[in-house]
Amino acid sequence: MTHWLQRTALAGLITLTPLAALAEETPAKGANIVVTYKDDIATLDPAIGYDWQNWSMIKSLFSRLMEYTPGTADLVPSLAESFEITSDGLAYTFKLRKGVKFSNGREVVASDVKYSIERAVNPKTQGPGAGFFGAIVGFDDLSGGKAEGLSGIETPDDHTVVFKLGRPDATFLHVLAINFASIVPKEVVEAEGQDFGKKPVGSGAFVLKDWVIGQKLVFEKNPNFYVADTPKIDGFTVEVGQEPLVALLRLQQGEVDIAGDGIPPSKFLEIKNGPDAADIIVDGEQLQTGYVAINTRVKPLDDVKVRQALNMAVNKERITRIVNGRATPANQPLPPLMPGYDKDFKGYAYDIDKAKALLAEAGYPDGFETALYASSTDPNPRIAQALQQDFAAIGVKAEIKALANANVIAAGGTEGEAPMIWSGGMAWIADFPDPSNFYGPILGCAGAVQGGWNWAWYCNKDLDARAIEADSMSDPARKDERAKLWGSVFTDLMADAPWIPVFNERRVVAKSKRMGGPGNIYIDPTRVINYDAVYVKQ
Amino acid sequence: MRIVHEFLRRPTAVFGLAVVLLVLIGALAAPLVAPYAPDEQLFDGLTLEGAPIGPNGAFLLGTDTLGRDLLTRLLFGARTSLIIGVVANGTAVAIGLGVGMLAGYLRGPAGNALMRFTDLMMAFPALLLAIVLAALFHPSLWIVAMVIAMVNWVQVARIVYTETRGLVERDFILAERSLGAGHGRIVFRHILPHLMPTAIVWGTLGIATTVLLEATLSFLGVGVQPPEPSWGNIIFESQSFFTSAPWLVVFPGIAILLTALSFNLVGDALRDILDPTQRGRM
Amino acid sequence: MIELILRRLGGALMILFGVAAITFVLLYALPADPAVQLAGRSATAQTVANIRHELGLDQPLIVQFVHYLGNLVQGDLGRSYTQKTEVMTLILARLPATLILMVSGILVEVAIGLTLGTIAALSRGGAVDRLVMTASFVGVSAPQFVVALLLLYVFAATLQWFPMSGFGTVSHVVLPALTLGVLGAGWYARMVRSAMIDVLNQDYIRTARAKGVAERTVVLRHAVPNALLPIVAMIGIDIGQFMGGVVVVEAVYGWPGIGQLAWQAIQQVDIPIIMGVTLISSLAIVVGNLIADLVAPLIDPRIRAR
Amino acid sequence: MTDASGDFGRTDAPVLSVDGLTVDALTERGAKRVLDAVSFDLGAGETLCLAGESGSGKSVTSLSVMRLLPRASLRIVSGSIRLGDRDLTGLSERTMREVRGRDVAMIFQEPMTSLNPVMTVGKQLLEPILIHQGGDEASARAQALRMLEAVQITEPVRRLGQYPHELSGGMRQRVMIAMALSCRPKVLIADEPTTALDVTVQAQILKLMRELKGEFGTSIILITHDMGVVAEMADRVAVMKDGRLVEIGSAVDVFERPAQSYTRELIAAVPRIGARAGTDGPPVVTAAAKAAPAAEKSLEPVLAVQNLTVAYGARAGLFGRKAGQTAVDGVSFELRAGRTLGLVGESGSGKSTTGKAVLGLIPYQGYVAIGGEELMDFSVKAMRPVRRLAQMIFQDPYASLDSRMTVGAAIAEPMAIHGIGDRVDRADRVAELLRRVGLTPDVASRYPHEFSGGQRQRICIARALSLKPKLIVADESVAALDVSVRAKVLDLMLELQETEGLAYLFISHDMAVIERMSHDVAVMNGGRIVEYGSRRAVFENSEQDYTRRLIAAVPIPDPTRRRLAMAG
Repeated sequence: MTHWLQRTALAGLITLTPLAALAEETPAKGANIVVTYKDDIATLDPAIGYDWQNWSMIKSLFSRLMEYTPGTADLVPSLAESFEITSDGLAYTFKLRKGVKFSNGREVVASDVKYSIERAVNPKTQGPGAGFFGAIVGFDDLSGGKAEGLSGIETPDDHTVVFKLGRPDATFLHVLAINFASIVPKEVVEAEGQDFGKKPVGSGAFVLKDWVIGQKLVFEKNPNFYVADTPKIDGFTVEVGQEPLVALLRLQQGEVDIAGDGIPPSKFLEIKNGPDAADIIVDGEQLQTGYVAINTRVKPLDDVKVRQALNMAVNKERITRIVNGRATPANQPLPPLMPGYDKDFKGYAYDIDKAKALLAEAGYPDGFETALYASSTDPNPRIAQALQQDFAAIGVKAEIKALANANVIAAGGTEGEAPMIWSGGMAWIADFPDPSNFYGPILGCAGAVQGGWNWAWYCNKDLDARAIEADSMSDPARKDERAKLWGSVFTDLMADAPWIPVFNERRVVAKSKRMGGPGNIYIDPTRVINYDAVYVKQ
Repeated sequence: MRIVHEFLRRPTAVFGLAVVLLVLIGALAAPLVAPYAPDEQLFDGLTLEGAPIGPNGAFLLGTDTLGRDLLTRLLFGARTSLIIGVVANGTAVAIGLGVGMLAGYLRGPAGNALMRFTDLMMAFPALLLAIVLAALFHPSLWIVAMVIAMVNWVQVARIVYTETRGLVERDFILAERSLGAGHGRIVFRHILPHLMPTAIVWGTLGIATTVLLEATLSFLGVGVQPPEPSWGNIIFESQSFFTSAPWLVVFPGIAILLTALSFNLVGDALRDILDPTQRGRM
Repeated sequence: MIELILRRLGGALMILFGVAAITFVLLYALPADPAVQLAGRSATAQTVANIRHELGLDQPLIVQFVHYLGNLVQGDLGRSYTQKTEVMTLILARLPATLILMVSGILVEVAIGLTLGTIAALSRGGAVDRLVMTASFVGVSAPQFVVALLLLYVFAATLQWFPMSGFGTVSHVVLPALTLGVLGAGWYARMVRSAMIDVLNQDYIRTARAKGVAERTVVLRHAVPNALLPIVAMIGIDIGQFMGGVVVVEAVYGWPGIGQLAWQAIQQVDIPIIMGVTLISSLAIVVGNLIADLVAPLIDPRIRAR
Repeated sequence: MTDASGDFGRTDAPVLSVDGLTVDALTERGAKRVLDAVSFDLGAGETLCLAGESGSGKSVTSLSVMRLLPRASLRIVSGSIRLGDRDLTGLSERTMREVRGRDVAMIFQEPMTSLNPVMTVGKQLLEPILIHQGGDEASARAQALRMLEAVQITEPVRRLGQYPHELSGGMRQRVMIAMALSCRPKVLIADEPTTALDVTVQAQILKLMRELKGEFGTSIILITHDMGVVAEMADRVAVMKDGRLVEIGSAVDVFERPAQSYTRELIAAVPRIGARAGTDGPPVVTAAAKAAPAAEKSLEPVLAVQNLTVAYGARAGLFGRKAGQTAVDGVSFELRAGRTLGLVGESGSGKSTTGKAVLGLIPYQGYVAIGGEELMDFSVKAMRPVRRLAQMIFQDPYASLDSRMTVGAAIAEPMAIHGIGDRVDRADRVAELLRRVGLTPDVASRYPHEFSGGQRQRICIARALSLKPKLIVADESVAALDVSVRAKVLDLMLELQETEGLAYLFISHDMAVIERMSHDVAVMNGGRIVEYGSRRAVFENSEQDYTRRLIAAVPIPDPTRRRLAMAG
């Protein structure tokens, strides 16, 4: 048996070398910062939390076997000291770091890893992330209620965990880095039951000190965190119920350090053109694509020519203007930062005449009536109206249905219900930086089911086969080959035009002037805000 | 004639009526007088950075965040407000009149059951109920109107109930009964005409409440849906702009205020003139 | 008296049951399946089905309702779908803020309304009366969200007299309470005016004047206590109006009360929270009316006798 | 008018002197005179009665003296009101306040509403004492107590802590008097002080006022429409009509030698108790009936009532069934065609309830038969044939007409309900009925508010007659009318009885009216009939103390026969 062995004693990475350009900045000691959000923080239970507010907080409360280098999409071992993968890609063996303790003082051992993953999969947990672990042997039994645990996870000793997979999964290391794979202490979870999400206990960089419901959450540094010099602040307070606009005004007055909801459209230009812009604004790309899903099973959208015509009808430049230029027009599902993105792909150019011609060819010279669903939170209704006007230019009358997210999601997951959906507000931000995460649930056949997220109800068996092939290339050496294969899946599917990729939204965060560090720790591609890495300038 | 005369003697009522007529004409003539199409996203309606443009020669009241002419949208929004005001409130008054009159006339277990039901509806926080209802059914103009009617009839029912109870106790109803008049005759020939002033007054005053409620629902995003313009959803779409583009909040806000105020003034004057219990007072 | 209270309590319970039943039927007629949203975008159909099962959403409606009522009797409002926390905990945590807001709002409107209404009644038919009455209509006709935004813009953003948002100090409550109170003050002014006019026309006021009682004493000692009765009844009803206004005001001012909670829950279709907030609001209304019923005899000895 | 004021010789200077008092009402169409140059003097210790029908200006006069006219609508334009050497019309509000309650005090018609319902009796009594005499609360309290004793209230100490609603009407009026006299005013103005009270209570209050007048040396201006009260109380009488004082003089002079025809009519119209003594039945008014006295037409009663019981407020409560109050308790009587049964009693005696019950307008227990048919159930349909036989006339004619219906439609309404005749027939019948009750047919298109009270009651009678009923229940049908109008309506009713052979169940609290109208009388008290017999027997040889007291309490419009004075 030949083992492909990867020893990763990447001490350098774990101690987080500051980027050279900012080397002269020294983090101030003992700093506490204030972060604001409009909505309540839902839960801090890592098996359940799945929105962009609590995502980064959970990241910082818990540790996982794998982690990303701050500000990048580079995977590194974290709670694991090292790991081995068999050449067939079906078994992963992790050696745990010794002496890591939960905030209640108990050491983290291998059985905690097994328990945590099983808990994420167990239907009783009602966790949304169960599906990520589908490759592990025994998954179907556990999620179907036929077993209590995952037979594919073994713990030969307290510091060794072995995962057995039923099929090769090139994304498995990413899966172990997402929140759902966070390690939780069994005894605390069982004691707290469903309240664990309000009283979380983990082994991450921070500890939750206090939670005043509807007002604030207080996080404090974990003094025993196993990564040296991390975190760089003594704590942070998350204030909720803050209107973005108000938060921003307070930020300008120095009362707030990070406005979590970003900069509201109305304030954006004022701040961008203001004198403090460079100090306050962090603007960067994220793994996001805003698209219109065109339901391939609803007449007349089932005609590929119609879908192509709609693609050509959208004036993406104008829509990016409506969001004040905080996005880049897109032509394919994958965002530019994602491995596999095809720079040379041109997609459908804005061409009304050609769109009309295609419509006529399809038998709709005078257009038709249809509906466009969208989230009811700003700016999505406005974008939907811009799209509506674009469609109207080629004779397609789309009625706008701006609904609460839940209702849009429900409509999208019901066959034949929503002809078109603008994804904004529920947009696809990658769980982890791998193209496969952009395919299965939202474009693959598996997602085109009742309650699924493939709102285009697009199912192409050939592409599905190629996707499986690509995901089986778990050998890191074939990384580039795999990316290329994935890229072709996405560009090829554009021939069927199940989506109108509209733009890749950039994330714009406002931070107070005293906050230091590179921009990408405020718009971390895997964390949103990387609380472990941010610091206050001295 | 007396009504017209007394009405015209009140400056506030005349002012109210004038504004109501103005809004009505604006709404009816919107396609003729509006400078642009209501949902036309004008290319020069946004700055190059995508910001709305303040009031100027081309756009008298400025543009909104999609580059549409605000004046045009306000004019078309008046249609929404008036349609909802009249339809929703009309329905509410009709339901309230029916339930209140029936409960007040029947009394006994049936009347009690009806009033317990209105009590129940009273115990719902009205706006919250409207929000829930509007969020449940995909909101559209008519759904919003019906939601508002569902919420607003209760008040009318209570007032009509009290009044009917009073009427039933009055001697002339007793006289009718002693003459052998049937229920239908008493209710429709004798009670209903006496409730008409109340119905007219609420038909007017209620429009003010309805316009406000519609605006509030739209402001919360569960009312009339874009691109259909409504004064509430114009503010909803641009509320975060109120520091950088205050005209987007101020002008629709004034429109709502003036319209609601005017219906209130007209309704109040009508109440003074029509309500016999108030008549003796001054 | 005790019988009256018991009867009122019984009625209140019936009303709450009705509210629970109606809300339940409404909410479960919802087109949105909360399980789908909870399961998130990467979920498999199996995960969705599991979540549905765990939430009990796959049971018949009536079973769910009976179950819900059973829990309700024990003070259990269920758990939030999204926050996984007991709804009771969430509401209790936010209730004080809403109560503070409501009490200050009621104080504002009663204070303004009582003063203006009395002044208008005393100068009845005169210029002051007409001015006050027109002003009260402006107050009544002003959309709360516009008033809120304008107050925020003028007094917080521009003049910076008050904080823009938040909770904790007295200065935080000023603008939200004003916003809530302005609308009510208009109604109160009108109510107080007509009640005062009614009372001032009563024989006993003439009696007092015939005794040589000074006008100030006539108004304050003889008229106001009698005019207060309809006002007390109105405060009870008012709580219902307030529960609605609270949603708007809390949204604009970032006030951490149950209005905000309800609004978030509605957007996330978090049914247990919506149910809980609706029930609590109805409870507040019912209790408000109950208090009004119980306070009335303190003011009016005639009711005490009954 | 000037000669009317000063010709009555008096020895001492008047306490109050009103001269040329003129008051305008401010209406939308300009000023309207409501009081026109009224002049009179009030001597020390004198009782001056201001008499007159509604709208004559009595109350405006008294409010002018108090300077309590509603400022926005009524204004004194000229004249003076001299109290001693001060002209009240020229005083500032502040000075006037000192006069009110101390020099001039006032009591009002409605003792129910004239006391502040949310203040204790004691507090209200203390108020004028503290305002005008100062001193501490204890001494004021002592004085208040003395005043309550003076007005002969039982348990005066307890009363101080009670609220007005806990007292009876008579007690409240005593409290009012105590309050008014507490500062020993020179003048007491009593505006219809006994109108709202039962006749026996009225007698007590009038007696009290007479006694206190002497004790406190107060002059009284008594305002009343009741000539009986005038005769009982007045030293001098001033008769008012349409805002003018038409006659003033000593009580005996005015009653025995009225100078004005109006005064004569007024006195003549007052039914006097005992006027029908020695006769059976009411006077005959039509020529035909005079010629041929009515024979007993039938022995079959039009209305037979046995053991009628009505309970109010009974309902199933949370804590078991609650017994209601019994308003009518086991009442039995019968009434034959062409005859009148007078149902008399004080307020709360159950007489009105009885009237409504016999027409099936409220639920009852017991036996009621109209035209020999027992009323079995109360459904509209089952009752309809009975409705044709029996009709009702109410106390307030305005309230019993639908204000939104023309009087023609109102009179035609019963025919429409019972499907009698077509449009033209009904119009003819309406015209005939209007003529029958003394109105012209052209008024059919007008609305009730365009008529006077008497005319409205005629319209109600016309409506009741439209179905040619056998029985009419008249519930206080003339109580709301002025005396002169009242007499005419009563005459109309008598006339109709003679020509149509109607049977009346005539319900009234007014013994004199009952005496005039009835063949038989049933006296009710506490829901029971305490005495039942022919009018003559009941009025002349009553077996019951209660009835005798009722009769004795009725003031007689003849100053020479002041029984109250004798009683006092």
